[in-house]
Amino acid sequence: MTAMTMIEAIRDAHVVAMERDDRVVVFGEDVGYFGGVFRCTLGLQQRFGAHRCFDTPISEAGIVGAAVGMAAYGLRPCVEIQFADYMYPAYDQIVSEAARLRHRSAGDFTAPLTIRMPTGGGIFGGQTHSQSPEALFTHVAGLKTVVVSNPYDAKGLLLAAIEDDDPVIFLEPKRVYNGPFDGHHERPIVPWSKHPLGEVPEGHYTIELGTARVHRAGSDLTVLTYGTLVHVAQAAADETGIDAEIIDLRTLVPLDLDTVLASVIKTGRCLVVHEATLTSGYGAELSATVQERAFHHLEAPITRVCGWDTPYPHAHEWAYFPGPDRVGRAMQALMSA
Amino acid sequence: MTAMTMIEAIRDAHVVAMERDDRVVVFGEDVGYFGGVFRCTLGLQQRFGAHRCFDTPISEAGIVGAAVGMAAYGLRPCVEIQFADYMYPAYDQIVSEAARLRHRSAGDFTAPLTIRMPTGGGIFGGQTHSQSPEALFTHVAGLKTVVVSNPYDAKGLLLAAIEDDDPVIFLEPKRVYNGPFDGHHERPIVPWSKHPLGEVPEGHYTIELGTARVHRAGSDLTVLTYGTLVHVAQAAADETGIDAEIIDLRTLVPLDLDTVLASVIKTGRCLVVHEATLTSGYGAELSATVQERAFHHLEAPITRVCGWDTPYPHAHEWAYFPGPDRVGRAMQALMSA
Amino acid sequence: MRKPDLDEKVERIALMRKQLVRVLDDDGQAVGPWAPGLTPEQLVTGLRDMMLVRAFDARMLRAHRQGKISFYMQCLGEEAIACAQQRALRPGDMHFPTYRQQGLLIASGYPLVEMINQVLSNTHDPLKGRQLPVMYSSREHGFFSISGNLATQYVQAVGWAMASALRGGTAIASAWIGEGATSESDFHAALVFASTYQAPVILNIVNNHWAISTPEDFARGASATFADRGYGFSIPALRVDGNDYLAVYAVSQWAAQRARANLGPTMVEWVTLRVGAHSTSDDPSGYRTDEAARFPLGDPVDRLTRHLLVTGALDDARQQALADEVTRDVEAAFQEADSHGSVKGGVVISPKTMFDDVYAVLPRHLREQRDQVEG
Amino acid sequence: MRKPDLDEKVERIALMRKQLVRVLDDDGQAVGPWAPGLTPEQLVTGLRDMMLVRAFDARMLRAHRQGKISFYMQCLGEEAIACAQQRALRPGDMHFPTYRQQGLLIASGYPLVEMINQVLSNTHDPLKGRQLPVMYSSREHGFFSISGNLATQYVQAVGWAMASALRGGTAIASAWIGEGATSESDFHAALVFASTYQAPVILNIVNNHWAISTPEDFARGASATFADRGYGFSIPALRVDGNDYLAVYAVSQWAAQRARANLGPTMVEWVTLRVGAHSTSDDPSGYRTDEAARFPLGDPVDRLTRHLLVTGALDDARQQALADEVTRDVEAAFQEADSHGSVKGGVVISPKTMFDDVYAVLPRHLREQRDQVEG
Ligand SMILES: Cc1ncc(C[n+]2csc(CCOP(=O)(O)OP(=O)(O)O)c2C)c(N)n1
Ligand SMILES: Cc1ncc(C[n+]2csc(CCOP(=O)(O)OP(=O)(O)O)c2C)c(N)n1
Ligand SMILES: [Mg+2]
Ligand SMILES: [Mg+2]
Repeated sequence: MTAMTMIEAIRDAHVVAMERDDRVVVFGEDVGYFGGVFRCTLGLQQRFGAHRCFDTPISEAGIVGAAVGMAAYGLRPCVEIQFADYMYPAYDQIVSEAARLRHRSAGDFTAPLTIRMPTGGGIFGGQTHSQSPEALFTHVAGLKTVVVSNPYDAKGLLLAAIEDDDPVIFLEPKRVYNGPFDGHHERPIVPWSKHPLGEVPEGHYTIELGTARVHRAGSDLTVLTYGTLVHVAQAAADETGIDAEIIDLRTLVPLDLDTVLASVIKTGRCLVVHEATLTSGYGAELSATVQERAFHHLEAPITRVCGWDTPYPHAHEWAYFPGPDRVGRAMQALMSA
Repeated sequence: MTAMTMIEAIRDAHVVAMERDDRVVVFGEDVGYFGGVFRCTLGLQQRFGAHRCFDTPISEAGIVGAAVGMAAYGLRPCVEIQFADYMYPAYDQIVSEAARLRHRSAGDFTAPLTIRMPTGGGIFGGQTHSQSPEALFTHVAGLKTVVVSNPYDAKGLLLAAIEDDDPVIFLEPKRVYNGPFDGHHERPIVPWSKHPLGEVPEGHYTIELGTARVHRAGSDLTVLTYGTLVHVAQAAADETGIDAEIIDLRTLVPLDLDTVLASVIKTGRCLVVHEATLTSGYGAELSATVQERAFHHLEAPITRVCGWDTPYPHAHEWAYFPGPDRVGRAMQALMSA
Repeated sequence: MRKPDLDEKVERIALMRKQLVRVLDDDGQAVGPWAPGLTPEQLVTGLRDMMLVRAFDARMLRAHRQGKISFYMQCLGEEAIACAQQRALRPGDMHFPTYRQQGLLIASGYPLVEMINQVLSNTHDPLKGRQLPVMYSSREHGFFSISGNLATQYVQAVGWAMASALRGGTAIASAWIGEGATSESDFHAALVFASTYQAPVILNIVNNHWAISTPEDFARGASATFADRGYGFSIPALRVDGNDYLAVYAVSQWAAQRARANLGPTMVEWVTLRVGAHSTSDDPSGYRTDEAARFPLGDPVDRLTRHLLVTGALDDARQQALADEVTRDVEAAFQEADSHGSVKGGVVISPKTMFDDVYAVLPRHLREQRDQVEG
Repeated sequence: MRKPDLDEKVERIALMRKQLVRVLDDDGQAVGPWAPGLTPEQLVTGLRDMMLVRAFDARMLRAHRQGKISFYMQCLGEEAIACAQQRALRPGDMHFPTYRQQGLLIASGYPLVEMINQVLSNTHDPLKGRQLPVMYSSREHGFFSISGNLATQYVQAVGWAMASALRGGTAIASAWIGEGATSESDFHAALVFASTYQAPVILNIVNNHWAISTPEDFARGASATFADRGYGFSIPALRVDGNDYLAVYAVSQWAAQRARANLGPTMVEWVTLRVGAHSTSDDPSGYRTDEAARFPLGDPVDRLTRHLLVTGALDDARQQALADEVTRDVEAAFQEADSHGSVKGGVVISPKTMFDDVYAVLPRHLREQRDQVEG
């Protein structure tokens, strides 16, 4: 075990994957020589050569399109989109191509590729460095969608994603790259080295896609969340004294429905929390699904605490971000509903 | 009043809009000389000239990108994407540009444009001529999303969309272009000329965006739906004898929540029906919202009947399409839940 | 027109993008430095490939008129391009085609009956009824799964070629696009990547002068040719008579040799004409008059036939035998495929199979959905 | 280098895309047919514009070091391009800039204090705190709202120009892009539309040799120049010394005249160097050595100063006065803006305003959300 930031854990996953399987290639904008603007691929080009890790022109469509072709050839590309906000030019290649290739060719061609991208706000990045577009992927059959919240999971899930035979969207909330940010932006950041989930095993291990993690056991209510908001929910629970069971979904599609339902049936109350825009966010799917399957166990309406239906504003970042106060108030409201 | 198909009604709306306002320009692939592959713009170039209605290169990004620039100049572009399945190359321009321009410039620049596209299956079009991507728009703040189900609404809503100061996504389920298709694909198609909603007023009228239409009043349960599925739901109600209140939402964002909630509170049961893929479809948002606001009025879980989470298959079109049998069975199940 | 060395500087090849590479002259003779020197047998094989494609298309159109299939796309008049390039490349190379390159599959020896199974969406359809007719896929025959979304395959081909190069392979990729679809964004991504990484790929542009109802001008803009696009990236670009089997063969071979010799991408604009409608859903009478009759490049099948007759490689009897043979082959394949049902006839494989292959392993939510489907 | 007629055939302009248009020679003299013949006052104004931009950037970087702002992007070394083009175009024309064209706004006389209000996201920010610093917008000053998504503005500019032409207007559009972002798909869409509709637009490519850590080679590929891209669409394309105020002015004027005379689009590759870091979030020491010192094109401010000194339009005293003046102007503007608060200092407008302008009229769901926000 070594204490690692999430950036180091992601880098380490790359190293392990590239050493085990020479079909793994890594590329993206500023990913090669420099090692990525968030330094997640630092040293890979120097270690594995420019034919395994390289820079690309600024063309997200080209990055994913070329990766689809490489994957069809038999490689296992793991590519980086510099910010999730810049994935839109690649959306056609993701939705119409990577997601559908196996199905439309009846297994004749497949697209085992991983598309990593930093998501979420909290760094004063404004509307084009803060988005959480997970719902735009969960609606697309054929994609798996992963959101990580800590170094331990990040390494195990990234290795699982690269080894997976399907295209995996791998979302990295950049606000937790360096520590378990709990939404208290006014306080100094706690580094991962002070957190148990910052302890990362050396070498190879995977976390099965489609398995959630009970981040905090509890009996009052269930919080369904992922990414940065896992830590925010924990702060809200601690601060309100509400005994919340916090489930870190980790994989949104496929969803670990057993873990979700077991918890909601136990607590009878369910709060859904994410940073993305509320309307048609992934929280809507969670709410609809839980309601369909646990209706008679619900003691109160399922509540969503999400980003507002506006672009992510630069100056009003903390009014937009669903922080521990808002989440805590929602917990209290849910307990008295 | 004149009996019109939905194609004729859409064409008529273009004529009225272009006559009233010379800032309205119409373009897209095969839209000019030929009048569109579904003939919705037939005759416009001949009538208004090639500077008002013209063909474009095959570039959806170019079509929408140029339209954003034209709208910023002060025009009112109304553009056609040949099939909704081909909107992905334009998605960045829609999401990052059209939707955000007013907000990011604090009203300095705006993008009043309408983006029309045929949606939905039922014509054996396979996976790239059958999609219903509405949820990919409803998640995006700044867009309005309209889905039409009949000629009368189509004309009034298209005129409202073109006159609207915000970007409007205007979805036209192609299966109801020529008649109120109720999912009984084995029966001959009923033409719009035999349906009251095929009666279209001459000249100018608008239907306010954000207003739903009670397609069929009823007291047993509420069906929330739009587009082709309005007619399918009606068939299912007729055939099961269940007194369903069928709400044709018409505008998904902004949603006519008053009409929706009044109905669900009245009936206590809610069925959500759409053709798009279930997971993270717009039905999830409807279910989550209704559940949040009418929880204590619900006598049974809200049920969704939607397209499966697969690409739209060519040969198994009718096993995929949520037809009157599936909808009817869901109604019956909901009544006995 | 002159034939440049494989490694000739792109600037020296520049002007060729405005001219037209041609081998078969008006008298049916093979002339000039591009004449590929094919044997008479190879040429007869080429002719047979094209005749088979034409007979296949004709039979499918008949099936459409008979109501046996809902949709079809023919390549009438464009047969030489795909047929000759297939023969000029090697097994192991991968084509990334559009819906108008059935010639690639047929000239590769892919079974006609499999193609028709796909077109009928019957119980033997290799794509299990999932795709619109003509959207074939065959890895084994070097034919990448066709997408309904234009141009996406162009950059994928470049990626595939990069992968081959990265792995030290000798296989090359061949990307296909219609002139209309060159306006799409992925065309640009492909050129950027091909130019930057010097990928071993042939960048084919089939200029058949029409994109549904839209003349080629809308995609070409002010340029004189589509080959100009390649030149803007210093990708050697030729413009070739696409109705001349020998020219197509020679230029494809030259481009493939360049790719295999690590000399990078080559762009080729194949000049031809879409003689028929865009698809069976299209009626061109609304936007064009009958140009086919006066098209200067002639009919590729006639032109190769003439060459073979003139050079004595073919006589009337052999020609008739070939014609009978391809008709027979197509008909036999059609009868066999037809016996496996069709979507029009309501005989398809179980709808439960639509849930397969969405993922490598069926996840829970799809299992639950599948359980709700009968059959 | 020769100056072609406005309507000269693109083929005849072709080779100029490989050369470099230049006016200021090494001795500070304006030479050749491109010399724009500006008056001494115009030249001093141009120098002052550039000095103001430079002083502005320097002050903002200082504010960043002081912790007053979270982010900034300078254009050090590239000042001539935006400043000269702004002066060469007319009010009513519309620029579609990137984040590195602050020179356009400053040379247009847009108030510095408004710019700083935006950078501070304070209570007077014209963009109401919604955008990252430097993402200005001013319709009135012909400056289109900057997007964080690269290249989207390029095709929008073409659309705006098409609209102007359709309406019979005389205003033209000017599209801006960095050389790295030319790889993006929207660059292609812009060229296709500009070429097909012959839109009255200037297609600027600012080749400052770097895209964050990536050298220009990755975007350029095998081409000799970025101007080659335009030539692939038969769009006249020039390559110009972007650090030469006179050359920038002359070529911008020429391109604008072509557009206004309905002669269509012009592409210009401006050759320059990004002297500083990509942004305040970037540290170039990880990927490049200090090139600024040995960059052959020199410093645009120095070069114009030298010209003015050599020609006697400026003396040392006037130069010093200008320097004092711009520093004073910037400082005054900064003090004024700073008095209106900043996001770093926690003084911004009401967060409830974030719900405005999502739509023209606030819809119900946003009203409800707004009611949940304090402040
Ligand atoms: C992204 C996308 N946009 C639009 C279409 C609709 N469409 C199908 S074929 C076609 C014309 C293509 O013309 P061209 O590229 O010249 O090929 P050809 O049909 O002539 O072989 C169009 C517009 C599509 N399939 N995909
Ligand atoms: C679509 C998109 N992809 C990636 C980025 C991230 N990004 C911002 S600036 C930049 C480099 C741009 O380089 P260039 O176009 O040369 O402009 P310069 O910074 O040199 O002025 C990148 C990759 C972005 N903003 N948008
Ligand atoms: Mg064509
Ligand atoms: Mg640059």
